[in-house]
Amino acid sequence: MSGLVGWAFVLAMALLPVVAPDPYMLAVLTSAGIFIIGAISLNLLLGYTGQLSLGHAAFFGLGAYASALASLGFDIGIGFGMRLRLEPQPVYVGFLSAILVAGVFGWLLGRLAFRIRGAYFVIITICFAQVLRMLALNWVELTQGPMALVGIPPFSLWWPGQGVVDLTSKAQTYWLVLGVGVLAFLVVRQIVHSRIGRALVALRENETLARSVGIRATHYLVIATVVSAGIAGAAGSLFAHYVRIVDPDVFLFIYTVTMVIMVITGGKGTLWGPVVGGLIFGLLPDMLRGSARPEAQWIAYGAAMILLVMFLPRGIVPAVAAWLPARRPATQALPTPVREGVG
Amino acid sequence: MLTRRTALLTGLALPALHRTGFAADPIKIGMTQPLTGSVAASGNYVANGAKIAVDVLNRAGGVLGAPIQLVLEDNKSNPREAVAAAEKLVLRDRVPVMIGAWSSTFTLSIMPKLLEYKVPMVVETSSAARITTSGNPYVFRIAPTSEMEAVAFAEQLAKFSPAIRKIDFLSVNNDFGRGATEKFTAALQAKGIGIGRTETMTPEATDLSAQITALKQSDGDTVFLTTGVEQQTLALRQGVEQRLGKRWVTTGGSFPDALLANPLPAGNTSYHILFYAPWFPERAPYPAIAKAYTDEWNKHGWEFAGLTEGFRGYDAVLTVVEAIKLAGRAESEAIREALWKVKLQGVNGDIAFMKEGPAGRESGQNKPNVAIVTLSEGKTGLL
Amino acid sequence: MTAPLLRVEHVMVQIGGLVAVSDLGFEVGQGEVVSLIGPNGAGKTTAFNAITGYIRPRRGTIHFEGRDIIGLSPERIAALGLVRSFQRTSIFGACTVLENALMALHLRGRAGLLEAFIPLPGRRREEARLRDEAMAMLDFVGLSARAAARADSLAYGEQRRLGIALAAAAAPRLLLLDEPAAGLNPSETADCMALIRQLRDRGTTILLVEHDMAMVMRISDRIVVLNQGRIIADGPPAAIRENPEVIRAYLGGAPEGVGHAAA
Amino acid sequence: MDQALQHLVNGTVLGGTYALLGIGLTLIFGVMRVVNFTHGELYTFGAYMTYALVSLLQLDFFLSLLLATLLGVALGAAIEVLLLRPLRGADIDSVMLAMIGAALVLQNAAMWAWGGVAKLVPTPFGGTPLVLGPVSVMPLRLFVLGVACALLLGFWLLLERTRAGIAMRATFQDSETASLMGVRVGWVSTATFAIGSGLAAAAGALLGPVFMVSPTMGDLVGLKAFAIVILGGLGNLPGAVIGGFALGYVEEFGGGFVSTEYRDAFGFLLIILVLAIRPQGLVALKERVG
Repeated sequence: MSGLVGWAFVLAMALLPVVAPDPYMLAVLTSAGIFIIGAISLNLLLGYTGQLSLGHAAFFGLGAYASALASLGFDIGIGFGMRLRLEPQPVYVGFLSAILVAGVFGWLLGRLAFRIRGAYFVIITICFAQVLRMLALNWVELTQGPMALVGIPPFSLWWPGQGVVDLTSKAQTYWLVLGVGVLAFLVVRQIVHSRIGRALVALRENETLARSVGIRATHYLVIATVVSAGIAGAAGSLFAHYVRIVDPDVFLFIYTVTMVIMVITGGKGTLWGPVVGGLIFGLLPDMLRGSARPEAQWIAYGAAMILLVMFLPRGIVPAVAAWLPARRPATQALPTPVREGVG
Repeated sequence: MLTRRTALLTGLALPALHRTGFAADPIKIGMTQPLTGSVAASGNYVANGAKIAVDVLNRAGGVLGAPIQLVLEDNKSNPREAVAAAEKLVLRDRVPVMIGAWSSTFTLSIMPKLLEYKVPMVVETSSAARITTSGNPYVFRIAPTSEMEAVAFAEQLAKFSPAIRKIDFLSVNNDFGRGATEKFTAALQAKGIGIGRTETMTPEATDLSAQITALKQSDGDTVFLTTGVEQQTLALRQGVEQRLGKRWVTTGGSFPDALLANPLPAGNTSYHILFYAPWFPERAPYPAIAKAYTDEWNKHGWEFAGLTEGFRGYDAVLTVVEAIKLAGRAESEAIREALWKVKLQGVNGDIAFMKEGPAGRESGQNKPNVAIVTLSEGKTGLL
Repeated sequence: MTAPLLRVEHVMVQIGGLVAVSDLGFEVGQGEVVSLIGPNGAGKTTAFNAITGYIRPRRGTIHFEGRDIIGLSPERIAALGLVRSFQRTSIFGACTVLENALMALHLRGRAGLLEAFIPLPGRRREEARLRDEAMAMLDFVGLSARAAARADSLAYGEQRRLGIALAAAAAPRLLLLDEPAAGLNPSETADCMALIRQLRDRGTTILLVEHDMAMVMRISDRIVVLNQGRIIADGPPAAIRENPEVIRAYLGGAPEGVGHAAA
Repeated sequence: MDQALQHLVNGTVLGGTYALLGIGLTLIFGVMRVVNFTHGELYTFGAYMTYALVSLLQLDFFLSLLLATLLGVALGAAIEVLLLRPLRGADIDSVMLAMIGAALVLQNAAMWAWGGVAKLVPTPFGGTPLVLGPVSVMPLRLFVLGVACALLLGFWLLLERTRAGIAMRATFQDSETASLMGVRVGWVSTATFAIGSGLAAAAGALLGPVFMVSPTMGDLVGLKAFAIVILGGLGNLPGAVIGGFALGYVEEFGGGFVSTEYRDAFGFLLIILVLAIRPQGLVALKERVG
C-alpha cells in the first residue's frame, strides 16, 4: 500500500463519524481499534523479530492497571512501615505511565526470556502473563484484586479555547483511538525502516548470520520488546479509560490470542497486516452476534482462524499484494525490510 | 452485504413472535448474560428464567397491548464483551431497558454505559455492594448484597444445633467470594461468633486438597463456602475425603445439585443459603407465582437445579415489565422513574426498591428473602 | 615483528562430552592468507566456532590484536573486526540482495532508537552512505545487477558470493571463510579465488577453511593442518605438500577429503 | 506433622495425574515440534466421553475409561491428519494459531453438546475415604494414581520395546536422519499425536470422576501442562514425570503452608525461577534435542 493510499485510508476512517454517525459502529470500531493498536505492537515482535509472545496481554494489562492507578491514585504499604502514596493524576499522566510501566516490564521480560527461543520463549511469555494475573488478583491493597478498579475517569484532552475536556462522546473517543493508532503505526514504521528494523529482520531471518556480522541479538530484541510493550501499554490505557473498569481479566489469554490472530491472519511482518487482520477479527465477533447461538459463533471464529492459517499462511496483506499486478518499481530507490510498501 | 445480513437477522428473530397475535410492535427488553465461557452455566440458567417469564407474560397479553421481546446477548464471561453486548443492545437494538449482567465485574463495566446512554438496568445477580452505592441512578438491583444475605442469615442462627461458635471460610478468589467473607465475618462477629481461617481458591481450581487440609488445622466448627455450584460440589466431596468433620454452609444462592443424585456418605449434612428453594414452592412467599415459574421451567425439561438461579431472570423480567406497565410507554426515562414505584410479588417474594448511595444519584436496591436448605444423603429439607 | 593479528594457544573444545579439538595453537599475521585444512571431522569448523565466540573452549586462550576474546559473544567479536562466513549457505533469504548487504553493514552504522524517530540530517546522510557502501560491496562481488532480487532466488554460486560479501561487508581486519568454494564448479571456484585475492589486496587478513586443495595451495601464504583435533603441521604450501605426516593423515583418514567434498 | 503428611499424600496423588498430562504434551512437542494447545480440550473430551458412557449408556466404569481413552486417540489422529499434516513445514506461530483455533472449536462444541452445567460421574468406588493413621485418601484417587503409574510404565515400554516406539524415539532425536533411515515420519507423527492425545484423554477420563466434568475444565489443565513440561524440560519425557510431581508437591505444600491465594501461581513462579537459573529445565538429559 503506497503512502497515499494509507493516508487516504486514515482520512476515510477519520471522516467516518461525520459521514455515517452510527454510534454502534463507532463503539465497535473503537473497541476493535484498541486491540488493533495491541496487534500493531505485537507485530513488531512477532512479525519483525519472529519471536511469538503469547503473553502480550501482560503488557496490555500492565498499561491498563498503571493508567487506572495513576488516575485514581493509591496509598499502599511497601513494608518497613513505609507507605507509597499517589494523588489522583490527570489522565494523560496515566497514559504516559502506562507506556512507561509496560516498557519497563518489557525490558525485564526481554532480559529474562531472550536467553531462550522458540517454544520455550512462547511458554515463558504465557507464564509471565499468568504471574501478573495472579498478582493483580491477590495484591488487593493496590489493585483491589477481583473487586476491580472502578470509577476510572474517561479520557480527557486539552483543547484550544476550551481547556481540558472529557472525551465522552463516541466520536471523540473514536478519534482518540484512531489518533493513537496512527501514532503507533508510525512508530512501528519508523523503527522498521531504520537501522534497528534492519537488525531485527536480520535476526528473524538468520540469527546466527546476523550475530556474525555484529548485530547484538539480545540488545535489539530487548529494544523491540520495550517498544512493543510500551505501545501495548498505551492500548491498555485506552482500554482502561474506555471500559472504565480494570480487573485481573485484562490478562486473559483470549486477549493475547485476539492480537495474535489479528497479526497472523493480516500478515505478520507487514505494516498493514495487523490493521487488516484487526479490522476483520475485531469486527467479526460483533458481526456474528445474533447470527447463531453463542457457542456456534465461537466455533465459527475458531474455524475462521484455522482456515485463514491453512489457506493464506502468510496472511491477507501479502496474499493481496502478490495477487495485485506487480506494481513495485523495478529498481527500488529505497528498498526496505518489509515486503510490501508502506503508508 | 450488511443490509442483507441485517435482514437475515431480523428473519431469525421473527419466529419467536409470530404466534402471538399482537397488532403493536414488540417492546424490547435487553439482557446480557454469560452464555459462553467460564461461568456460562449460571448465565444460561438466568437467561432461561427470563425467557419463560417472557413466554408467560406474552400468553397473558404482553404489556401495553404489545408483545414483549427479549433480546439476549452473550457477554462471553468477560468485561470487555459485557460492554460490547450492552452497546449493541442500546445502540443497535434500541432497547429502552436492560437486565444484566450476572457477575459484579460485568455489571460494573456496563454501569458507565448506563449513565452515558441513560438506560436503566435491573441487576439480577451481582452481589458487590459498590454496584448500588457508587451513585448510578440507572441501577436497580433485585439480588441481595452479600451484606443483606449475611444479616438475614445471622437472624436465623438460633436454628442451628449444635450452635455455631467459630467459623472458617473457603471462598472463591473473586469479588463474590471476598465480599461474602468480609460481610459474613462482620455480621457473625457482631453475634459473638469467633472467626478462624480464611482459605481461597481460584475459580477454575478443581483440586482443593491443600485448602481443606489447611482448614482442618482450625478449631472452627463451621466452614462458610462461597463459590459457584461446581466448586461447592467439589469442596463438599473433598471435605469428606480429608475427613474435615465440620459443618458446611454455602452462601450466594446456588445449590450443589449434583449431590442429589450422587449423595455424600451418611452423616454429612450441609446447609445452603438460597433465595428460592424449588423443592418447596409451597413454602415460597407467594406459592402461586413460584409454582407457575417452576411448572413453566419443568415444561422445557431443563435441569431442575437451575431453578435455584433461573428465578433471578424470571423476577427481573417481571420487574421490568411491571415498570413498563407503570410507565405507560417503553421509554428509558419513564421506565427508570416507574421502577421506583414497582411493588411486585415475585418468585423470591416482594420486589420493591429502596434508595441507596449518594443523595440525588441513588440506585435502587431490593430486599430479598433468604431460605436455608439442608442437604443430607441426597435429600433436601428446609431449616 | 609485531604481534600476530590472531593467536590461538592450547585451545580445547568439548561438544556433548566429546573432545572435538584437543590442543589447537596457531597464529595468523597481519595481511596473510592462512588456510586451515584437515580431513573431515578434524575439527576445523569447531575451531572457527571457538574463535568467533559460538562455542566456549574448555581450555586455552585466543587473542585478537592482543586482546583475549574468549567469553565474548559473536557480535562483540565481530565488532572488534573479526567476522566469519558460514559453511552452509547463509544469507537473509527473504530479503533482497541489497537489504542483505545493508544488514551486513550493521557495524558501519550508528543510528539508534532516537534517530529512528527524529529525521536528523545525520541520519539521512548515514543511510545514504550505507547504501553507497552496500552497492559498492555488491559491485565488488559482481551482484549489483541483482540488488533488487530476493536473496533466496539467486543461483547457488551467487548465493555463495553473497555470503562472502556479507562477511566482508563491514571491512573486518580478519575474515574467516568457511569453505567458500564448496559445491562450486571450476570457473566459479576461479572467481571465488580472485575474490579472495582482491580482499587480501584491500588489506583484509584471511583465515580459510577449504577442501579444494588446488585452491588452497595456490592462494595460501601459509597452511595449518589439523587432524583429530590437533595441529600436525604449519608452514608454507610447498612444505606442507611434502610433509609425510600430512600425507599419511589424508590417506589414512579420509582420502576423499582432498577434493571437492563438502561436509 | 500430620498436616505435612496429608499434604505429601495429596501432592503424590496430584503429581501422578500431572505427570500423565505432561508426558503427552512433551511427547508431541519432542517428536513434532508442535505446542499442542488442544491438550486441555482432549482432557475435557476424555472426561465427557467417560460421563457419556457411564451415565448415559450405562456401561461399565472401567470399560468406559478404556473406551474414552481410545476415542481420545481417534480424535487426536483426526486432528493430526486434518489439521497438522496440511500445516507441516509452516511457521511455529501459524501452527500454534491453528491449534488455538481448534481448541476454541472443541471447547465450544463441548459447551453446545453438553451444556455449561458441570456433571458428576458415578463410580463403583465408595464415597468414604481410606484412613491410614493420620492421613486419608479416597480409594478412587488411589486407583487413579495406580492407573497413571501403569500408563506411564506402559508408555515407557512402548517407547523402549516396540518398533513403533523405536521409530518414535528416532524421530524424537533427529527427524531428518530418521526419515533417511526409512522411518515414515508422517505415520510416526500421526501415531505420536494420537498417543499424546490418548494420554490427555485418559487423564481426563480418570480425573473427570474425581472432580467434575465441565466444558471449561481444560483451561487451567492446559496451562498446568505447559508448566509441567517447561519445568521438566520441553520435549524431555522423564522430565515431564519429574515436573509433574514437582508441581504437585509445590502446589500442595505452597498452598498449605504459604498461601492458598497464590496456590496456582506457585507453579508459574517456579517456572520463571527455573528458567532464570536453568533455561533448559530441571532435567537436561542427552535425549533433549538441540
